[in-house]
Amino acid sequence: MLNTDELLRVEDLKKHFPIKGGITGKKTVQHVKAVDGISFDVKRGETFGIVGESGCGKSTAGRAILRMIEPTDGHIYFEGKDLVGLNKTEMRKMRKDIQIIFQDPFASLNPRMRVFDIVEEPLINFGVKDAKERRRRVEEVADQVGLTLAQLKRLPHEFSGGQRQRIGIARALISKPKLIIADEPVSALDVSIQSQVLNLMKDLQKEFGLTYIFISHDLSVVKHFCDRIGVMYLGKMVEITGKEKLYDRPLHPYSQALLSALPSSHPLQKKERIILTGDVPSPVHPPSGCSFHTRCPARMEVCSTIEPLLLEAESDHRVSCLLYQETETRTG
Amino acid sequence: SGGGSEQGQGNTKKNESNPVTDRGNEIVIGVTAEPQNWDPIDTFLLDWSTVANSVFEGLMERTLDLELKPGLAESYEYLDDTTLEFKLREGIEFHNGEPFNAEAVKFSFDRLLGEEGQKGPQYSNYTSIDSVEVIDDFTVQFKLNTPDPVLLTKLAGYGAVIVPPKYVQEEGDENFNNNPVGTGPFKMTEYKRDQTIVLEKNENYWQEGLPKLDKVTFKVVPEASTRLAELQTGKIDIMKRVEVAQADSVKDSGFLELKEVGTPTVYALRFDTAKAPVDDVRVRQAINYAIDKTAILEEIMGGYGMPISTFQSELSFGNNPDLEPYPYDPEKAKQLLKEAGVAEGTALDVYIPGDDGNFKEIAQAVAFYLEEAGLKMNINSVDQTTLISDLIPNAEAGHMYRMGWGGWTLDFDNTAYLMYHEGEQWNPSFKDEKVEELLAAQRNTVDQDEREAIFKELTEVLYELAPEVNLYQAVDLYAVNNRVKNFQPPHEDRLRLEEVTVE
Amino acid sequence: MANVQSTPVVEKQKKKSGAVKFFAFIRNNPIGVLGLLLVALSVGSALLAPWIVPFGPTDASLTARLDAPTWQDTTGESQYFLGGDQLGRDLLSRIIYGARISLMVGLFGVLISLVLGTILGLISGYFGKWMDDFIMRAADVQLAFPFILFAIVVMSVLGTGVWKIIIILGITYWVGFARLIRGQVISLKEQEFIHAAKAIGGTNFTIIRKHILPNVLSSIFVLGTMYIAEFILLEASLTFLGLGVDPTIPSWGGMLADSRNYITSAWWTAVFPGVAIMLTVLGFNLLGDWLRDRYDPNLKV
Amino acid sequence: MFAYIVRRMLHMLLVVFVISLIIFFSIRLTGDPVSVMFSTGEASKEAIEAVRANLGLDKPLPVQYAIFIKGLLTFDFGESFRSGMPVTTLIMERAWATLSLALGGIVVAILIAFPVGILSAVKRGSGVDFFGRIFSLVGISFPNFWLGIMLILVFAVYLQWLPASGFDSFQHLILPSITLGMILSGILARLVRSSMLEVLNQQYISTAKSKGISEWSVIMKHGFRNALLPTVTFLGLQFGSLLGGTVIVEQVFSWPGIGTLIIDAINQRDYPVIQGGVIFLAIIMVVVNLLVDLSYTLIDPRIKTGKEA
Amino acid sequence: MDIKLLEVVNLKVGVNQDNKEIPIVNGISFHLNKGETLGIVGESGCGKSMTSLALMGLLPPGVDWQSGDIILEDMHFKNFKNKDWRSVRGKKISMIFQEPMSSLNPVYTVADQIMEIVLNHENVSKRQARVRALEMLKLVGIPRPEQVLDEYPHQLSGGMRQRIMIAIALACNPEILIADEPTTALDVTIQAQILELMKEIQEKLHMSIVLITHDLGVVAEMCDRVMVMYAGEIVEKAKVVDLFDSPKHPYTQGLLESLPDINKQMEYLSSIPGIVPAPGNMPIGCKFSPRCPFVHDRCSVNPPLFDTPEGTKVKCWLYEEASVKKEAVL
Ligand SMILES: Nc1ncnc2c1ncn2[C@@H]1O[C@H](COP(=O)(O)OP(=O)(O)OP(=O)(O)O)[C@@H](O)[C@H]1O
Ligand SMILES: Nc1ncnc2c1ncn2[C@@H]1O[C@H](COP(=O)(O)OP(=O)(O)OP(=O)(O)O)[C@@H](O)[C@H]1O
Ligand SMILES: [Mg+2]
Ligand SMILES: [Mg+2]
Ligand code: NI
Repeated sequence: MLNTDELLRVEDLKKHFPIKGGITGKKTVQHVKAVDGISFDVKRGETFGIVGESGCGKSTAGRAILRMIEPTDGHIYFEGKDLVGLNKTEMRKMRKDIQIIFQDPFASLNPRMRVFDIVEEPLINFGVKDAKERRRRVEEVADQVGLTLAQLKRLPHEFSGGQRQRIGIARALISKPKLIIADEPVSALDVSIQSQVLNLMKDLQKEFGLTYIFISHDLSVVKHFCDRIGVMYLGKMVEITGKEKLYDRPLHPYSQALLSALPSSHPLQKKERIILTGDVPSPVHPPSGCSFHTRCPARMEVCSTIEPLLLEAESDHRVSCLLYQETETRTG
Repeated sequence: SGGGSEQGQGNTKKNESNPVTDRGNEIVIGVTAEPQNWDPIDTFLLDWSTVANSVFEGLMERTLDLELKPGLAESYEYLDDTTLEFKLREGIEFHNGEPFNAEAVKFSFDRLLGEEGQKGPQYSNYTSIDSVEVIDDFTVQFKLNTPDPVLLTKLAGYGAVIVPPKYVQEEGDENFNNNPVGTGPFKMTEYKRDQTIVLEKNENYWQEGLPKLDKVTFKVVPEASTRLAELQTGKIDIMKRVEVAQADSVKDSGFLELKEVGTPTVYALRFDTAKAPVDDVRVRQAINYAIDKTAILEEIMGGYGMPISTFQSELSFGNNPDLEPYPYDPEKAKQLLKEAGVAEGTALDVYIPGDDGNFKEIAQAVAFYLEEAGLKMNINSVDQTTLISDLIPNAEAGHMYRMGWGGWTLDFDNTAYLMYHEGEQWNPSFKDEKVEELLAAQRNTVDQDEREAIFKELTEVLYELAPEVNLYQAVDLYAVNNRVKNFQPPHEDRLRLEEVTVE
Repeated sequence: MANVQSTPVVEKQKKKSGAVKFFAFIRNNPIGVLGLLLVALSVGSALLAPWIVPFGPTDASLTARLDAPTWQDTTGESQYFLGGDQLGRDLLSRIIYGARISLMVGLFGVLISLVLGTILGLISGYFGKWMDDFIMRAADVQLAFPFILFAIVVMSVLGTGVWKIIIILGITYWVGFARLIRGQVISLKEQEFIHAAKAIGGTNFTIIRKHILPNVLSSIFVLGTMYIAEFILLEASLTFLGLGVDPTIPSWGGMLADSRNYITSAWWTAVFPGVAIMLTVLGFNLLGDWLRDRYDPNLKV
Repeated sequence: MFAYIVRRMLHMLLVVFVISLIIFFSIRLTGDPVSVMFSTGEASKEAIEAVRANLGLDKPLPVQYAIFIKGLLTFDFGESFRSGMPVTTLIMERAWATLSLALGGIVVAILIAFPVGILSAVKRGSGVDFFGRIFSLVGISFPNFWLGIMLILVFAVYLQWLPASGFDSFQHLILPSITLGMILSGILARLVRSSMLEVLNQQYISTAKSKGISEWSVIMKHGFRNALLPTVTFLGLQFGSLLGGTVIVEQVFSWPGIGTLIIDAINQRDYPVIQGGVIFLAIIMVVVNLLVDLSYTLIDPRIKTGKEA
Repeated sequence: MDIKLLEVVNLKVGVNQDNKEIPIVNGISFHLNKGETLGIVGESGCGKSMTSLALMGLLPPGVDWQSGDIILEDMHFKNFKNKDWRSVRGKKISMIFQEPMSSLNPVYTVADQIMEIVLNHENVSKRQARVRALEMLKLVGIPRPEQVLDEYPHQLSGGMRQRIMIAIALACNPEILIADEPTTALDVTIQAQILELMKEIQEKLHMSIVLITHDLGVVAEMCDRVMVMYAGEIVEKAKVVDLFDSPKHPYTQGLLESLPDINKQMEYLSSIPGIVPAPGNMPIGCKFSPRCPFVHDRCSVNPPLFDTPEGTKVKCWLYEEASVKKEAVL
């Protein structure tokens, strides 16, 4: 049952942010269903991509896995161990193995700490007592991400976005994690810099056998970087499959629209566009049934009442859409 | 010598024109505070009497020269040690038209001594009165439960003024608090709490031709510098409580006059005689010798104050004019301190109220003199109320503290008893058998000559024991606009305005 | 995508002579320089008082009472440059010494309120929940409680003196720091580098100490400077109400409060201490304002 | 929205309750009102005890507190020890004076601070900015009693333009309002300046400019309106504390306000008045803050208080 | 077709620091034809926004117009006073910004904000202005426009806000619309909606658009001609097809290659080493030389724009020989 290949398995993960109200201000009156029951697994050494529009819950999912925000429900098995059951201290130790890289290279580094201290900090937290050892490892990792020793003495504001992102990567890497969650690591960077960072991450993956969860809203970057991809919409996973399948033959209407919305890479290559109407609904009041039905060009009558499940539509290709599901089996 | 003050006093009165031009037969008086409540039995404040003295009258009255004479009474007579009979004046009316008669007197005292009065602070002064009996419409008798040598004085006091029975009963207490009615030369026609009090002429006043003013307005201005500003701009005619520091400004002005008057209030630095080293009488005397009180009076007080030898004013019955204040003799002081074995640089804690600017200066001067004598003085300025209600009674006010004493009965008994009798509120530590003996003796007689003799002895004993550094008898300063005539400042805040006229 | 902050214009650092830099600094920061100068003046007076005063600050001489300033004097007797006070002490010397009390009240008062407020603000902002509720309600209560009354209560329990004033100011004004810091912590908490600190296994304590505190320090510092100014004035006000320090110790507040009745007869006794307070307070305010502009432009009041 | 108001009311009750506890017990640490009563009229120890009993001060403290709270529930703060007047009457008599002074101070502060702050922000870094800032800082660098006395000297004594003290007419309001307003204006001008600077950097200011409307219109209509929010918060907070915190100004100008009432009461240890006054101010303060919060909805449509987390 | 509407001549914009001019936009020249869409691409900080703000006379305080001119019809912007600018802004040239979330004033309703520009430029009554506002909302495809008129910006989504911005910009029928990264902050599906809308409206109203973006995909989609900016200078001007088919400047080439292509799969992306230089810290000579794979001696001198036979203009010595003629450099 335990797949040795499998590093992480997320089961029915939920994160509902309470909206407080009422007379005392303590009562929860509503929930933002930021992540509403997602399941997927990540294999050792692969890169699992999560794409979706802003606010669909990508970051929340990433953070919930690290338990930086407490999941409302669900299980997160890391190497077979359920992270949800761990107490605070155990979880803190666990973070040695799971690390995260953030989107904003400007906000994710403490502006008042020197680069050396930033990169060194995880070692202190994870109990490396020997200062010399720490220095050695900081210098080692700095070298790996392409920072010079002289740069280690500087403050973050003296660096450009790409360099800052390298610092963030170094910080994540120093504790020798097995899994790195990269939350839009290149969204804030210019194209010319973006490719530098992506290349670096690829190198490191090869060198250390890292596993990535790569969160992004940029479909071309995800295609370039990931092995398998999950598409999220309004807190739910709507499609999970390998990248070839997704890009060649997306099944979910949302995935299809997303792909078609991508600007073409050449002026003469005119695409047939699926322009979605309307905006993403609020996660406080997600539509009934299939949450995409309000914008879906292939909407059927049942879509507004029956909630599709994420089921295998073909081998290694799961999709949550009633177009591919026998609704009768569901209603019973 | 002082350049500043002398410059000021250059006796060149400025030729300013009087800013008061259009005020008629009325005056405005700037006062520091008002009592909030005009009911005579509820008050103990000098500020009450400043105004209410023109509204209310008692059976006895005290003239501006502090002489006792019948007021609403025509005459009085001690029938025996414990019975006092008054004949009342006839034909007097309260401001509301009610007649003044024996019933009113009885009512007033029943009220003072009854439930209502017992809640207030005045009651305790009159406990020697057992009852008041109406003999006829204009004759009353006071029955006493014990001989009371100062009763007549007290009958000229606040609590003993006569109030209109019907008005008080019908209109209720709260109304009376705000709209007092008496028999005095002026009636109160307007009262805005903490702002203004307006008195208007009582047309039916029993003394022919009085009062001469039509209207008197009291304006409450607590801050002295503001009060002076009001005076200088002609917004007020008479300023009560001129600070010594302001005296020169007043004297410089072309249209103001400074009036000074001695008060029964005396100031001293009292010793806590239980605390070393001031438990040693030699040390207390030494400190008395070390301080140049004359210089303090002259320089800091600008001469506005009078020296005292014991803790009472020259107005007080029992004052001993033969005693000279301790002279300034630093050599003697040092010698006494040496005898007492007080080390050079010994520190004394002194507590003074923080809101008395004059006394702060005095305390600093005292500190300066003590330093010359080899003592160090730490001045603690504290909230006045804390000092009086908490620190002094609990003997927590250091080695010395400022004590001011009104002595309004003008009889040393009141002061001496409360200051030197063991166990009294403001006497946490002083104790002397001879003093106790003398205090008891003077209370056991109504013979004033005998009492005077006892007081003479008492003052001599106290002089030697030096339970305080007696500093001075206060002088009240009033500033008066030239247009006001016949204004004579009172010794004890009770303004008399019926003779006052304006130009 | 790219939503990168524009890189600030950095002039290539060439070696410039010290003097040039110095004057450039003055030209670019007139407010700060003026503030620094004024603060330096009063701090200098406080530190060097014993060596620079022309007379002893407590040397009374009743004969020199209210002597006019030498340059105003017509009698030729006055030897005091700024005149003599009510006890004939040299006003200038007292003003110089007075800096000590004012600065002491300012600095130590701020220190106490700063430490107290910072700790409570950090707890309140970082941990939130009931601790936040509790601390913020306490702040409400503190704010609604009249300061003067509080001062009188404390003084009658603890007695008076400079240190009591300092304590009173310290424990009244923690609210300002606590609220400021709480607000900042709450927004800092959502910053990515704090999330990052958690992700790399930091304990709450490390996160507060290493990541939060250093980032609120500049606002603390700015508010501190402004409070120093305010405390100096409050000491004067307490003295005005008769709750000040020992009158023999020269303090500006005391001098002002005691001299207000001499304003018309000996103006110098009221004006010079007032000017001393004003300049010092202005100095701290300017400094605070400048620091705020420089380090913490978002700080409100 | 309704729930929010109710919640705030509950907070308010809690704060008021805690204050009642603190005030009640702390003033009893500061000395005895009865000995204060007699400190000028002399009395024996027995007399003092008798009066104490009459005022109910001989009862155990918890009993006294219970009586006090019971009165509080019906807005009956008892009667003043000093004057025997109901505390509620004393407070209400002064409410208007206090209110007008606080308002006067705020108006003066606004008149000074808004132009200075706005100009400073718009002309940032210029001479106008420099002098505007210095000016507003000078305003808060005076001890207020000193400023008040100086104003009296200049405007009442030398120039004789305005009355020095009292509470009769609009003219009487001017000097105390200036004294109060000067101090407030320093802080307010700073606040207006920094809020304006922040707002003027916003994208929508560029949008407004790109419409081709006049500079003034951009600054006032788009800039100032948005900078108003922090300003109103500040003024609201200040208004609350101004009501009670004007003691010194009241003292200097003989202004019959609540601050003076409380201070006098403190000096007399007039417990019921202290208690009543402090609690009254606390209530006002909390209510004003609530009103300020509610007024946000008028200024800023984004804020829906009801949805506040 | 090619009627020149707007001409920018050697525009220089920069900051003055310690009496030294630090250029941000360093002497660029270009023109805009009627009805065309001109794209400006370049990395963050290269001066795209400054260029567009200069066109509006909205340079931020501290950033000065140092030299050069902008000519629209017979107006020379260089000589403009405040009043002249105001008559151009919103009337002749309109602008929409990158952040739809913050470019609308939060305290006024949608109607207020659209009417403001109409009332400012046209002599119409409030009622008429409101009617116009409603028309504009319909034009930009806002659902239930009547209600939205009286709503506040915070009640609308990002996409709707950007539509409203467009409505404001177009309310007075300007000849030129400057769109500074109009879709950068939006999601792909919304971006597609907005780009579609802009195309439609351009067709309807025949205006010229200056489209600023860092996304080459958007350029490919929208533009007729493109200028590539690097470090305050124009390094390449070309027809959009030419640019994608045969990019000339090494920077343009690098840029195109470093884009992950959804149609291709490769192990590594090619990338341009190094970082964009900051103003005030510019390399001498060709600004791109430190990052250029073809750098050689000539590059220590800043090259002029060379015309290539294809009609592209490119600022690189590599094209010196091939160039037909040089564009004058000042
Ligand atoms: N702390 C929070 N409290 C309440 N709601 C939250 C919180 N954090 C996120 N949300 C909401 O949860 C939803 C998902 O947010 P999340 O940040 O995970 O989206 P995302 O997919 O990462 O979007 P983006 O691409 O913009 O980063 C959003 O609607 C957001 O408003
Ligand atoms: N107000 C300012 N004062 C001084 N320099 C500025 C100012 N605003 C921007 N700059 C500088 O001008 C340069 C160009 O900025 P600009 O905003 O035009 O870049 P951009 O190409 O629009 O970048 P982005 O893609 O990030 O919007 C940047 O290096 C920036 O640091
Ligand atoms: Mg995210
Ligand atoms: Mg830009
Ligand atoms: Ni992007």
